[in-house]
This record gives sequence, structure tokens and C-alpha cells, in this order.
Amino acid sequence: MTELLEVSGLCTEFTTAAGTIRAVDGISLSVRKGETLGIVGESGCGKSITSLSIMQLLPKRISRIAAGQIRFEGRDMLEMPVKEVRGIRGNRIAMIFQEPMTSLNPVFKIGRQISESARFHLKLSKKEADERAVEMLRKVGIPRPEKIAQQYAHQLSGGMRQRVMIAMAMVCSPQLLIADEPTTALDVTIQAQILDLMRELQQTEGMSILMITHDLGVVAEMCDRVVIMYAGQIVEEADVATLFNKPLHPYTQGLLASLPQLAGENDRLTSIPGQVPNPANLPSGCRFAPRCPAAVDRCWAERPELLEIRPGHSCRCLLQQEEVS
Amino acid sequence: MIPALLGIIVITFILSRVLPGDPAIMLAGEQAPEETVNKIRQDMGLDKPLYIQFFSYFGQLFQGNIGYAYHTGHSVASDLATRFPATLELTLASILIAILVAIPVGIIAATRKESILDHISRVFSLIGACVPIFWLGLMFIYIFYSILGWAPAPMGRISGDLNPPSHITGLYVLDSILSGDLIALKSSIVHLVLPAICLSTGTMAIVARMTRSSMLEVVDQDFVRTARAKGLKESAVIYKHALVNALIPTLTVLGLQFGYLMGGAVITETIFSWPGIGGYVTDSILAADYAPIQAFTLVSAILYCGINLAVDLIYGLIDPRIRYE
Amino acid sequence: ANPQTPAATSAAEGTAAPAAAAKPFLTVAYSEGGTTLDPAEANDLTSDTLVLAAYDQLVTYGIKSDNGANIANTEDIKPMLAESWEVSGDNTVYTFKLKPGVKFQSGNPVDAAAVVYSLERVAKSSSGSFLYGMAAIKTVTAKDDSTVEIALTNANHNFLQILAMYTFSIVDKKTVEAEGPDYLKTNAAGSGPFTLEKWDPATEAVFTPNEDYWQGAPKLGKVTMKFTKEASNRVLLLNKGDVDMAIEIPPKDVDSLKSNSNLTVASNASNRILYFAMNNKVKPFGNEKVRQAINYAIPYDELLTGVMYGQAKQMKSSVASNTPGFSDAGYVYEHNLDKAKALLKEAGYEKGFTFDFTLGSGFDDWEDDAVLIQAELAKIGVTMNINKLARAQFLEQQKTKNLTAYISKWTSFVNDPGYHLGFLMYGKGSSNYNNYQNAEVDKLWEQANTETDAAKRAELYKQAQEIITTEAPWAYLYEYNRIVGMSNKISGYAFYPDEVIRFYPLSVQE
Amino acid sequence: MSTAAHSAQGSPTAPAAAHKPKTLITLLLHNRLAALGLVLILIWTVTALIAPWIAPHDPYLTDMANKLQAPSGSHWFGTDNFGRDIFSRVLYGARISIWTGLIAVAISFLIGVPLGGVAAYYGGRTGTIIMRLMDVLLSFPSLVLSMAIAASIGAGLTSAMIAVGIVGIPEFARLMFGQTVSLREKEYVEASRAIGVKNSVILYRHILPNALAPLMVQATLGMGFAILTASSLSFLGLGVKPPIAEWGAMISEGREYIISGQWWLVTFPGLGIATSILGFNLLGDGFRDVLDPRLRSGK
Amino acid sequence: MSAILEVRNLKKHYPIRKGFFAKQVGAVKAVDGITLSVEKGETLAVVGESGCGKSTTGRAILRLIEPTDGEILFDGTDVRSLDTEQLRRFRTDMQMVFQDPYASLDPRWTVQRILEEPLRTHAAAKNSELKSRVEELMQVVGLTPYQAHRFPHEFSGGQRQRIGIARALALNPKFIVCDEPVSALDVSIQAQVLNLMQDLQEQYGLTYMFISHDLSVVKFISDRVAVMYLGRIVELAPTKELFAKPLHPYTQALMSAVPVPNPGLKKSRIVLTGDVPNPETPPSGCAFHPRCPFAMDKCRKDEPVLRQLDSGHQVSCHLY
Ligand SMILES: Nc1ncnc2c1ncn2[C@@H]1O[C@H](COP(=O)(O)OP(=O)(O)OP(=O)(O)O)[C@@H](O)[C@H]1O
Ligand SMILES: Nc1ncnc2c1ncn2[C@@H]1O[C@H](COP(=O)(O)OP(=O)(O)OP(=O)(O)O)[C@@H](O)[C@H]1O
Ligand SMILES: [Mg+2]
Ligand SMILES: [Mg+2]
Repeated sequence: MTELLEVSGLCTEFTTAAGTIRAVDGISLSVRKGETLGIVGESGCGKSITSLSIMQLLPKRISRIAAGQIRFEGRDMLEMPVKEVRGIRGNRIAMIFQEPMTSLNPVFKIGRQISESARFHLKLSKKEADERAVEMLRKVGIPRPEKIAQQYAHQLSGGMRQRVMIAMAMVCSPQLLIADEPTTALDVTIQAQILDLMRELQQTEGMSILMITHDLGVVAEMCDRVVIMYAGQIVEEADVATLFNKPLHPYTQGLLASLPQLAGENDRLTSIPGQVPNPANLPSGCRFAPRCPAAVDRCWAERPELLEIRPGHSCRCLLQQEEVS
Repeated sequence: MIPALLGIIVITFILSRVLPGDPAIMLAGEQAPEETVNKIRQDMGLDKPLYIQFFSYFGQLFQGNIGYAYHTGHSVASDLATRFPATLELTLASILIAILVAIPVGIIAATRKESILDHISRVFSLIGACVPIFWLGLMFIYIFYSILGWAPAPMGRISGDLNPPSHITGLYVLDSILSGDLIALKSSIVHLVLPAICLSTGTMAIVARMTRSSMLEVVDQDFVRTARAKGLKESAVIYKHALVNALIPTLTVLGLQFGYLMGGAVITETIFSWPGIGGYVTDSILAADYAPIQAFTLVSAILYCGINLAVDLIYGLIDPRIRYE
Repeated sequence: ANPQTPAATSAAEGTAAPAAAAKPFLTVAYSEGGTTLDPAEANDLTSDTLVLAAYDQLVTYGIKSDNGANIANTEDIKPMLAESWEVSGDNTVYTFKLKPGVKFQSGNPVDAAAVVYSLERVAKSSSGSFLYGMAAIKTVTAKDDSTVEIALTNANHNFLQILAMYTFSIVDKKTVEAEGPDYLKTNAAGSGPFTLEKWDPATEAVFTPNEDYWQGAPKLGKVTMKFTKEASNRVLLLNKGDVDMAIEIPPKDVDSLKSNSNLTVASNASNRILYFAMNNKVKPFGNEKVRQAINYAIPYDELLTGVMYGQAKQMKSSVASNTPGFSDAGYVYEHNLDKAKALLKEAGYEKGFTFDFTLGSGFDDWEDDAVLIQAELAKIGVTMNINKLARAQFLEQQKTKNLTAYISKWTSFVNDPGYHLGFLMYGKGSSNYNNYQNAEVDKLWEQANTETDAAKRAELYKQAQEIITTEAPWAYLYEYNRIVGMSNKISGYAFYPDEVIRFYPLSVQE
Repeated sequence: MSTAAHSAQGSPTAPAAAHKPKTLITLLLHNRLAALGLVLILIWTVTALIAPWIAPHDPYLTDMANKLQAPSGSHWFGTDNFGRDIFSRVLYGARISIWTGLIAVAISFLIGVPLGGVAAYYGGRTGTIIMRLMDVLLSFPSLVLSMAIAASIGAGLTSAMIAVGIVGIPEFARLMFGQTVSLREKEYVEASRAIGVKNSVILYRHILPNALAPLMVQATLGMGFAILTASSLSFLGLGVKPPIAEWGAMISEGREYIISGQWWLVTFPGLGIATSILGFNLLGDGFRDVLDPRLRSGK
Repeated sequence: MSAILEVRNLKKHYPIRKGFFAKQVGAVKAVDGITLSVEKGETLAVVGESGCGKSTTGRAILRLIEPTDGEILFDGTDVRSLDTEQLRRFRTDMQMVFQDPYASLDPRWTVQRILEEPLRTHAAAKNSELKSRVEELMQVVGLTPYQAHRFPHEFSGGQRQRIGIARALALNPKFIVCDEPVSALDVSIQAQVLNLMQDLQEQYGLTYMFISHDLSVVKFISDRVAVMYLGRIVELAPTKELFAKPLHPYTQALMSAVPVPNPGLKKSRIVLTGDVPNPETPPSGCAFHPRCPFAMDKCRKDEPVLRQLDSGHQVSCHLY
């Protein structure tokens, strides 16, 4: 297997009034060529920070990558000069964001915003770039792309904007697309359209996708492999079928159980009690221990490691690891 | 616009009429006996009830007649025609200075937040906002004219032994450029510099602060992150994507500054013997000369509305969201 | 001065006549821009100056020399447009003979019709009409083209003095009638030594010489009046040589200007007086003793030296000391707080009292005077609350005759006690705003009015002044000096009681 | 007419730890410039309060023998044209200026805030009329308007305060209007309505407290503006009556003396004005930074 | 069972004003003729996509916004005829829970004050009882009373939503409109709140109108479901029936669009083309026709009405 992106031991810290917060704490993951990796987790668990760390788009003054490596096609992006990172960013790794409403510049025409990266990275002439922008719009299924290219963001609906974002990301045919909750702000019917589009593009362009979401349904439909995050760490990693069928980590199990099912019956939801811990004040042992129904004394004292329990299935749980060994 | 205008007219009228002091006495001179004063009062229509005075004022206004200035002996229209260009030139020059200095300063401060440059520019803009114009003006004259001899005599808009450039716009600098009169150009610029700087300090300070804070705000926004994610150079991100958006609030502030500048002109003109409308209105207020007060407030209120209308139009140019609404 | 070569000038102007260009220019800093050019309406210093530069009158004042300075002698009436005149035996009819061949700047002749027209305009004017009344003119008739007869309602010893005022300038009837009634507001149509080239009240007025002036072409190539409100700026401009002459110099700057070897400062005693008026109808100023006490409490020396820097003179009568007929009879006041206290005690105000004092804005020295007087009065237990009003408001309030106390100035245009007291101290005087009433004074004044013998008149005025000074409706503050700063190169300056500078006699050495 | 974003005033505060007074002060003190502003204001306020006890001379005592003395050991800031001690006058001037500022801002606040709040919350025709009126007031040059008002009421300290206060009304009204419009849509306001709380109570209990932060910023900045405008009025002869020691009036009285080299007559009151306004502006800015979580987190 | 609430032909049109004189140039037909009834003790869910008028419906029923037209009968009272004072008193019976747990609590008020507000407003508890009543309310929603003096920002989203629910419960209402009460919460928290709401309903016999855009949540909580599209109800049926046999093409598409958290299940999906139309300019005829895979000529012209098909299943579609 060829690893396109390999993140290892990534730690990202924030300086806040309350002290230094480690928002991402030792994340290791890899995205292979052509696959879709999902990152799932509750709000604030560090999904976005992980993706911004990869893109090196963190707010500079208050955050820093404290440790780790981010290898893209074998080269550590953290060691590269800024210029090279820029050459990768938007060109070979592209990103789309959660908020299609605010992620487009309100004062520039759609066409220009799309052609911008083409001109910058592919050194196309203005005319070529403009044509390419229209072509991209057509590709993402926007009707009358010539006309839309001349419009502004506020004239488009949310779904259209997200298509534009995708077009913008795809303009340089990136190897990797990082999608940070690309459909959370959209209605289900529109979400279905966008997800279809992404799948289609992946097949035709052969790119890899790093899909960040908190919606397990989206994961089930889109991803090949899944990483579950909890409080800045990965707690479980597996291919999608395994994860849904045989989840190991109590958090994953709880998450799946708490979902109201559209298909099938549910009289009462199983909920995970308590709430996500404050990143400034994490439990000393397993971070999930306070909410874990199965937690034993050990869980409060020891910090579990992420270990591969079965081939391709890792889990950060002392109990599971015990069971296996 | 029309109700606002009506409001402005009514308020102006009331304001000028509640001013104590009798223009008839001023006109007659202090040695004039009562009969003379009464005669003048009748001629001026001041013996009529207030509401009749208002209607006649309003009627006159409707016919484009803004009255007669007793303290100068000219029709207000002709007074304004001779003095207004001077004030306009002064005001425009200070706006220009404010824009040319403050916007770059604000941008630099914002992009290098918390750096020495930022601190210096913030301190300067804070000081600019709190130095009284009248004090600054007096100091300027003392230092630059009296001691150093760099500045020309604080006496009008152009050196006394020169003829003003031929009247095209009434703005000496512009007129001398248009008529190719280099000597007049130099003289009118050196006469303009001190009063314009003096008047612009407050505006400069406010615009710099505004630019800085709106820049900081914009730099935080999603679409700027999108631009960065495209791999664009930082300068392109700041100057292409962020700046235009940041200029919108700055523009609002500039529009609102107009009223302040007109007020500031009153003082600046007094100190620098600038033959503008500011000194004129001060005299009018002190002399209880109604017509010029009414005309001045009316004109500046209309101008204020006009300028803010223009600001709105410029918004439209910058911000398509407004254009299409 | 602005020593300009003729070449540079004509390059910049393109218009100036070659003859004019050779003559030196004069730049004068004024404080106000003037309000009108109409002689009949002018009543502020700048307007008056403008009028006198552009117009002539029938008669004018003579000049006398006083300690080397030239000063107008207002009693000495000299011919101007009128070559000569005759007075009827009862002093009520004056017949003027016009100088032949004099032309207006337009080229029209100065004839009797123009004179009649001009004087009638004054009669109908807003501002000048009262002077017409003061002059007691009944009719003005043209006897022939060059003879005008003016009949008075009664004998008036001030008539010729009034007639010499700018108000009675002779205007070019034909031009005015051709151009319409408002023409004179912003244009000059006279026979005077200067032609108005530009008048912008906001910046400057420019005169060019009338080369055909009947008294001979002016010695100046151009006169520019620069309107500069700030007194300190005028001083700066003069000091730096940016203007040749500046009026209304603050007294405090006289010494520093004098130390500039390029400048001279003309500081002449004027008949402008400054007084502290007490309303005789308002308690406690109805009490003569209280008024006298105030007179004793005024710190005269501090006012003269501290505020006026010696550029003023102590005032000792209600009439200015350089007015013919002035008398300081009855003047006993000096700065003496003990006497003041004693008088207050006699008046029953041993513990002092509080009163409102109204200060009109616009004159820096008034404010200073008020502060010093306030401080001094506090020492005799009198609290003076200063209430500051804008000029217009002050004048309005003054007219109501209700102000308790105030400072005010006065310049009699006609330098004569009758004119002066008639306004200020006569019971029905139109400017008697502090309600001074004394039947005796009224009687003396009326008597003097019809008295044709100058010596007898003077005696009557002396008696009136003595009563007034003793009764002290005012505290006398000071008589102003008229301060004009000018370059050493200027000669020909003369001081006139009306404070107007006549540009015609001036010349500038290169 | 432009009613475009009044973003200068910052946006409604996000739920943040800054709502508790304790943290507010600490945060302010952490902001170095704001702390400086606070110190300046404290200095001037204390000066104003204890001026009679610390002034070395009677500020109104004329002493013509010692007039126009340059700064020296006995007269730190020199003497003016009446021989009055400028240092003492500057100290007393603080009383006038701070008092003027306070009263003027109080007038603007107490009139402007209810107007803006009512106009926004109840909306309708009255609301429109109120805000149009504010627009009209705002369209007059503020100094000229205050000159006209001051001249109408008659020069003097009180009228200067009233004039400056009136001129400041529209700023507060507009700010409160904007705040109310946005807060009115907040769910917690709607929740109170759903409970049946009276409108007036909602306005007073929910909207006002939540709008208070930006209003306080405006009030602090407004103090600076008020002091400046009031001293400008004095400079133009429409402010305090003589011989009151007010900074603007002192500059006005002293300006004639600059040309003769007596710079201290205007310099020290000028510094008084500048530093006190600086104090209020610094504090206002700091206030805003602290209250605006986006700026605070420096994100 | 009897209906506690009857809504007939409810309309809310927001005027669109333009220009200086604020002339009305059009209207957003946010809610355009809704008829429904809610039975005592049941949960009626309202689902639909963003902007279809769910919140407007809820608010109009409570008269938090003035309806443009229609009739609202609550327990026999004509809600629209109440004057301000009557309405204020009436509010004890109907309450609302809001979507955004961050915006629905005044950041400057302590929980104690927030919960006291309804009690004080309606003098529902004596001053001496206030404290105990607040404690009781907090316990009911699963919060510990010692937290009463904290400020909202000191709570997590789920806890805040509990506070919001407690506030709604304070006056013992009969009927609560829940406007997307869990959509801002994470799944694990969402389950807690949904469970709580269900418990409370049982305990107090509450009637809910539950607004949501999440079909799985709706399926879990509701007895009956109304599906809205562009200001109208397109289908209304008992939950089981609706999910077993959705009739309206929109409902079908909606259901098939929901991603199922089961990677094994590959289902055929109806992907709608196009966007939700603008309520300012709704399409002619059936508002859904531009996106409907079964659209006929008739659909372009005639507006379908909501018709009762069988056993309480109502649908508004020309296909039936
Ligand atoms: N600007 C910041 N300052 C301080 N801490 C931050 C900042 N941004 C993020 N964090 C911290 O990083 C953690 C992870 O944030 P992140 O945005 O990655 O969460 P997420 O998983 O993307 O959540 P969501 O699903 O809400 O988008 C948060 O809990 C927060 O504590
Ligand atoms: N105050 C208002 N003025 C004008 N239009 C409004 C207003 N409030 C809502 N609308 C419009 O009414 C329509 C319905 O809004 P509503 O808030 O009821 O939708 P919703 O179904 O609750 O959507 P969401 O799921 O986004 O909450 C929308 O198109 C919205 O833009
Ligand atoms: Mg995120
Ligand atoms: Mg909603």
C-alpha cells in the first residue's frame, strides 16, 4: 500500500488565558492513495485542528505544532520551507470547509476565486484559468457554469456554494482532499447531492479524501477506514465495516448505541453519561474513564496506548487490550 | 432623504432662532438708536411671528434663496461660493492625508499585531485622537512658522503676492495643476499642509484604529483561511482577499468623520486664518446671523448625507452583497 | 513688504498698468473682512476703511502734528470735493461750491446731483440715517450743477464734522442708477484715490491706484488688505515682514514689535473709552455711594499696565480726554480699598454684596479687566459673578437696559461732548443703557446743544461732566491707544479719531 | 442614508468569562495600554478631587507683579498673564474637565440609551421617527451643533455640558438601537417573552445589561470626546466663564502669548487635555478588547 | 383523546420592504396555510428542510410572532383573540424550548435567576418557596441544585439545554413547542436530552410539538409527524405509518437521503436535483414540482390540498 499522507505523533498546542492546551495530542494516521479516511468525534475533540495542522493553517500567534511529523508523499511538510508548503497547499492537498456561507470571499466573483489557484499553481494565463474555472463548475454539477462564474457568493444557495468550494479545491487536481465537515451545514437532500458528487469525483480523479465529520451515517456511506477521536486523541481505528460491526472502544460503542435509528426500532436511546472533558483539565488516566460504563480502577490511573488489536484495527482501551493479550 | 432634509431644515431653523442676540442690533451698529434698529428688524422680517418667519424661510429656500449674511454684507450663497471651496480643499486634503497615512498604518499594525510597529502605531493613533486641534494648530504655527520659518505665514491659502490660480474648481491645488501654474501650486500646497495635517490628526487616528481592528477581524474569517488553503502568498491573502473586506467599515468611519471634520474646520480655520466656511459660521453664531448658520448647517448636513450616500455607493462597488440588494 | 520687481508683478498679474507697477505695494493686516462697501451702510472699521479709500466727501478733517505724530484735527474742517462753503447767519443753511472738473472713477463728473443723491441715500439708509438725523439736515438741494445747499433744522456746531464722515461719501449717481440698488453693497462708485479691484471678506481686499485722482495719483502701486482674525497672527505677520502694516495690535506685543528695528508702532491716544457701567436702577447700584466705592476699588494701575501694557490712558471723565470740551472736574478716584470700604459702610453694605456682571465676548482686554476687577472687588467683600455672552447677545441684553453691570466701550464718531453725552448720559440718550438720570445734566446738555459759542458750550459741558463724575454712574477704566504697527518704510500715516487709516497719504520707500 | 454596520462598537458580546466584574478588572489590568489609561484617569480623577489640598497656590489669585513667569521652583508650570499659578490652575482644570465630561456623557447616555432601546424594541413608526431624528442630529457637524446649542443657552459651564451632552445623544441612541435590534432576536429574549415577561422588563433586565458593555465602551470614549468638545467650546469663547480654570479656556487665553515665547500658558493645559483624553481612550479601547472575545483570544 | 391544539389555515407572511418609505414590495411566505391538530399527551413532530417554516409555525402558534392569518384554538381558547395581558397570563400553559442552548440563556443571569424569572413573572411561587422550587426544577432535569448560582457559560451544551427545559417546565405548562432542541448537540449528549424529554412527558403528561430536521430523531420521539415543504404541510401521519410507507415524493426523498450508519446497508437513493426554492417566489402549483421525480403537468398548475387518505394519514400530492 502506498501512503499518501502519513501523520505521526502530531501534537498541537494552544496558548490561552488558562494556560497551554494540547488540542491534538499525539495523533498518528495515514491516508492511502485513492482511499477515504474518516475522522469522527464529538465537537471539540480536535478534528479541525488536526486538519489545519496538516495544512499548516493554524492561527500562528496562539498555536503551534509541538511535536510530530506530517509526511506527504514521504516528505515531512513540517521541515519544508514555507514556499514549498505553499506549493503543495491548494495544489496537491486541497481543503474544503464546513461553512460554505462564510468560506467564500464575498467581494470576488466565483470564477475568479476558482481560477486563482489555477493561475498561481498551474501558471495558467488568465483566459485559460477562467476557462478552467468554468469547466470545474460544470464538473461539480452547477448548471449554467458560465453565468455562475460571474456571480458572487451571496447569490448562491448553500449547496451551490459548497459545490463551488469543491470546484475550487479540485481545480489543481489534488492528490488529497481534506474535507472538514463538508455537509454539516447543509440539508439532508443537499447533503446527499454533495456526498454523491464527492464520491464521483474521487472515482474519476483518483484522489484520496480525508473526511472529517461527526455524523456516523456519513462515515458509513463514504469512508473506507475510520478514525475515532476523543479529547484530542485517536481512540479507535478500523476499516468501516469492522468499526460499525465490531466496535472495540467503549466510546465507539456508546456512540453507535446513542444514535436514533432510522431503520429499525428504538424505544429508548442508550446515552453516554457526562460530557467531553475540558481540554485544559483532562483526567489523569484514560480520558474516557469518567464516562465509561466499564471503567475499572486501572482506567482512572493508567493512560492507555493506541495499540493494534487485530490487523488494521487499533484501540486505546486498557480493557480491550487486556482481553486480547 | 426628504424627511431627513425636512428635519434638518426645521432643526436648523429652530437652532438659529433660539440663538440669543439680535441681528438687527448687530447690523445697525452699537451707536444706532432704537428706531434704526426697529427699521432694520422690520426690513429683515424679524418682527413677524416665528411660524411666519419659518414659512417665509422655507419658501425662500424652495426658490433656492438661502438668505443674506448681515455680518458680511453678502448673500449667503455668494459667501458660501467664495468660502466653501477653501473648506472643501482643507477637508479633502485632511481626508486624503488620513487615508494615505492611516490605512497603511492600520494594515501594518494589524498584520504585525503586538509587534513594536503595532504598538508604535497604536500609541500614535491614540495620541492623535486626543490632542486638541486648537492646541496643535497653535503649536504648529509657533514651531514651524515662528521658530523654524519653514511654513508660510498662517494667512490664507496662497502666498499674498501671488494671484490665486484661475477659478475652475475653487480648490487652489487642483486649479493650479489644471492651469499648469507651478508657482501657485507650490504656494498653495505649502499653505495647505499645516492646517490639513492639523485637522486630520483626529481622523487619522480613528481611521488607523478602525483599519487595524477591521483588518484583524477580517483576517480571522473563514474566507481568508480559504485563501490561505489555496496556497496563496501571504501578501496576496492580505492585500487581495482581506483588505477589500476590511475597508468596508473603514469607509463607514470615513463617511461619519465628515461631520467631525466640518467641526474641526471651524477651529482650524480660525487658527490658520483659512478663508473657509468654518470661521464664517463661528462669526455667524457669535453675531447671531441666522441665514449663514442655517445655510451652513443645512449645507453640511446635506453634504453629510451626500457623502454617506457616496460611501454607500462605494460600498456597492466594493461589496456586491450591497450592490445587488 | 513684498519687494516685487515690476516684471514679476506683471507676469503674475498680467493686468497692472505699467505706471502703477513701478510704485511700491502696501499690504495691511486687518482683523475683519468688512460687511459692505456702501458708504451709507458702513459701520465697521473695515467697511469704513474700504469706503474712505474709494470715495471722497464734501469736506474733510485737517491734520495737526502732535509730538511728531500726525493726528487729525477734527475741528479743523478742510475742503475736499467742496471747494468752499458759506454759512447763513443763523447757521442753518450751508451752501457748498463744488470743485470744478472732478470726475468719478467712472469718468462721470462729480456734480450737485450726485451730492444730493448721495445725501438722500444716507437719509434712507438703515445704518447711516441716524447720522443724517444727528447732522440735523433738513433739505439738500442742488442750486446749480456745482452748487449744493444744505438746510438744517437747527443750528448744529457738529454739522461739518459729521459731513466729513465716510457715511456722507459722494457716490456716482449715474453708475448706481445704471447698475441697480444693490450695486454699492459690493462695488465702489466713488471719486476716491483708489479703485477697488477685489473684495473678498474672507481673505482680502485689493485696491489699485486711481491714476487720474484729482488730488494727484496715489504713491502706492497697490494696496492689499489681508483679513486675519487672530491678533497673534497679525503680530507674527508684521514681525516676519509678511505685511507692511497691521492694525489692532495687542498691547502686550507692542514692546516686542518695537524691538524689531524694521518696524515702528504708532500708538495714539484715541477717543475710544472703556467704562464699567453700573445700572442705576438696580440695587445696590442705585446708591451713589456704592458706585463711588466701586470707583475706588478699581485697580487702575493694574488695568493700565497689566492688561494694556501702558497702551492706554487713565480715563478721568465720561468724555475722552482728547475730545474738545473734556474736563476732569470732579475726578477724585484712585485705587483705595479703605475708602471703598468706608463708602460701602456708609451705604449700608458693610458686609459687601453680590452682583452679576455681564461680559461681552470679542475683546480680550475686557475679560482681563473683568478678572482683575473681580479679584479686587472680592477684597472689599463684593462678589462679582461674571456672566459671559457672545457679542450679539451682549448687545441685545444691553439694549434691554436690565444688565446690572457691564464693561463697554464707546467711540464718538463726532469728537464732541454734545454728541457723546447725548448718547450716553442724557436721560433719553439712546445708548444710556445703565439708566443714568440726572435732570441737571439733561438741562445742561440741552442748553449746550443750542449754544453756538464754543467757550460757553465748553463750560456747560464741564459742569455736566463734573456732576456725572461725582455721581459715578460708571467707573472709568481707560482710554485706548490706537495701535498700528508698520514697517519703517511707510511714511505719511496719520491717526484719525474714527480709527480709519487713509491710504492715500501713505507712501513706502523702496 | 447610511446605517451601515457600526462595527466600530464591537459586536454583541459572546458568552465569555468576561462577564464577571472580577475578571474584567484583571483582564483590563493585563492589557498594558488599558492599565495605563486607567492610571491616567485615576491620576486626573484623584487630582480633581483633591485639587484644593494639593494645589500650591490659589488658582484664582491674581498677582500682577509675578505675571508671565516661566516655570520655576515656586511656579512649576509658570504663571499666566495675571500672575496666577498655572500648575494650580491645571489641577483645578481637571475638576472642570472631568466633571464636564461626566455630566455630558451622563446626559447623552440617559437620553440616548432609552431612545435607542425603545426605538428598536418597539419599532414601528415612533421608532423610525426617533432614529431618523438621531440621523438628522448626527448629520450636523458636532462641534458646530454644540456651538449653536451652547450659544443658545448662553455661554457657561452648564450650557457647555448640556450642548456636548445633546450632541452625544445620537451616538448612544444608535449604538443602543443596534444592540437592541440584535439582542431582541436572541433566543433568551424570546424565551422571556414566551414566559410572558413584560416588554419593559425585558428591555431593562435582559437587553440593557447585555448591551451595557459596548455602551460602557462608548461612554468611556465619549468622555474623551466630551472633554475635547467642551474645551473646544471654551477655546471659542462659548465655554466656561472667566476666571474659571478650564483647560480649553486657559489655552484660549494663553494663545496670544505663544508668539512672545510664553509657551507654558498653553502647553500645560494642552497636556492636561491630551493626557486625560488619552486615558479615557486607552481605557475605552482596552475595554473593547477585553469585551470582544475575538480580539481578546487574538484568534 | 382530544385535541389540545387546533390550527387552521395558519399563515405567516413576512413583508419585504424596500426603499426609504419601506414600501412593501413582496412577502416571504414563511408559513402559508397550515392546518393541524395536536392531541393531548402526544408528540407531534414537524420536519422539513432549513427555511421551510418550521420555527415560524411554532412561534406563530405561541404568538411570539403575530400570525398573518388563520385560527389557533388552544384548549378551546382562541389564542389570536387574546389581548396583551391575557396572552401574558395564557403563556403559563404553552412554553417553548429553543434550538441554540448557547443563545437561549441570558449570559449575565445565574441559573437561579433564569429559573426564577417565570415564577416571579406569574407569581407562581411565594418568595420563600422560590429557592426550593428552583432546586426541584433542577433536579427534575438532572442538574444538581448546588450549580444554581453558576452562569450559563459554565455549563456544557447539554446541561444548558436542560436548563432551558427546566425553565419551560417551571410554570407547569400543558404544551411545549420544542424547536430543534437537540440539533446543536453532539449525538452522545443528544441521546441524554431526548431521553430526558421523553421521561418528562410521561411524568407530567406533557404535549409536545417537536420541531426537527433530523428524521431519525423524529422517528424516535414522535407519535405523529408533519412533513413541511416551503411553508406547507405535505404529509402528516402517525410516525410508524409514515416511516413504513411514506407517500409524498418529498418525504420519500428525504428519508432516502439520510445517511444510514450501517456500511453494509446499500440502499437505493432518490437524489433530488436542485435547491429548496425561495419562499419569496414559490413555484406555481405544487411547490415541490421542480424537484419532483414524478411531476406531471397538473402539478405545475394546480396546488394540491392536504387530504386525509386513511387512518389519519394525510398527504398533499396529486399522485394520490
Ligand atoms: N483558537 C483557539 N484557542 C484555544 N483553543 C482552541 C482554539 N481553537 C481550538 N481550540 C481547542 O482545540 C480543541 C479542538 O478544536 P477543534 O476545532 O479541532 O474541534 P472539532 O473536533 O473540529 O470540533 P467541531 O466538531 O465542533 O468542529 C477545542 O476543544 C478547543 O479547546
Ligand atoms: N423575521 C423574518 N423576516 C423575514 N423572513 C423571515 C423571518 N424569519 C424567518 N423568515 C423566513 O421565513 C422562512 C421560514 O423560516 P423558519 O425560521 O421558520 O424556517 P425553519 O424551518 O425553522 O428553518 P431552520 O431549519 O433553518 O430553522 C425562511 O425562508 C426565512 O428566511
Ligand atoms: Mg471542526
Ligand atoms: Mg428553525
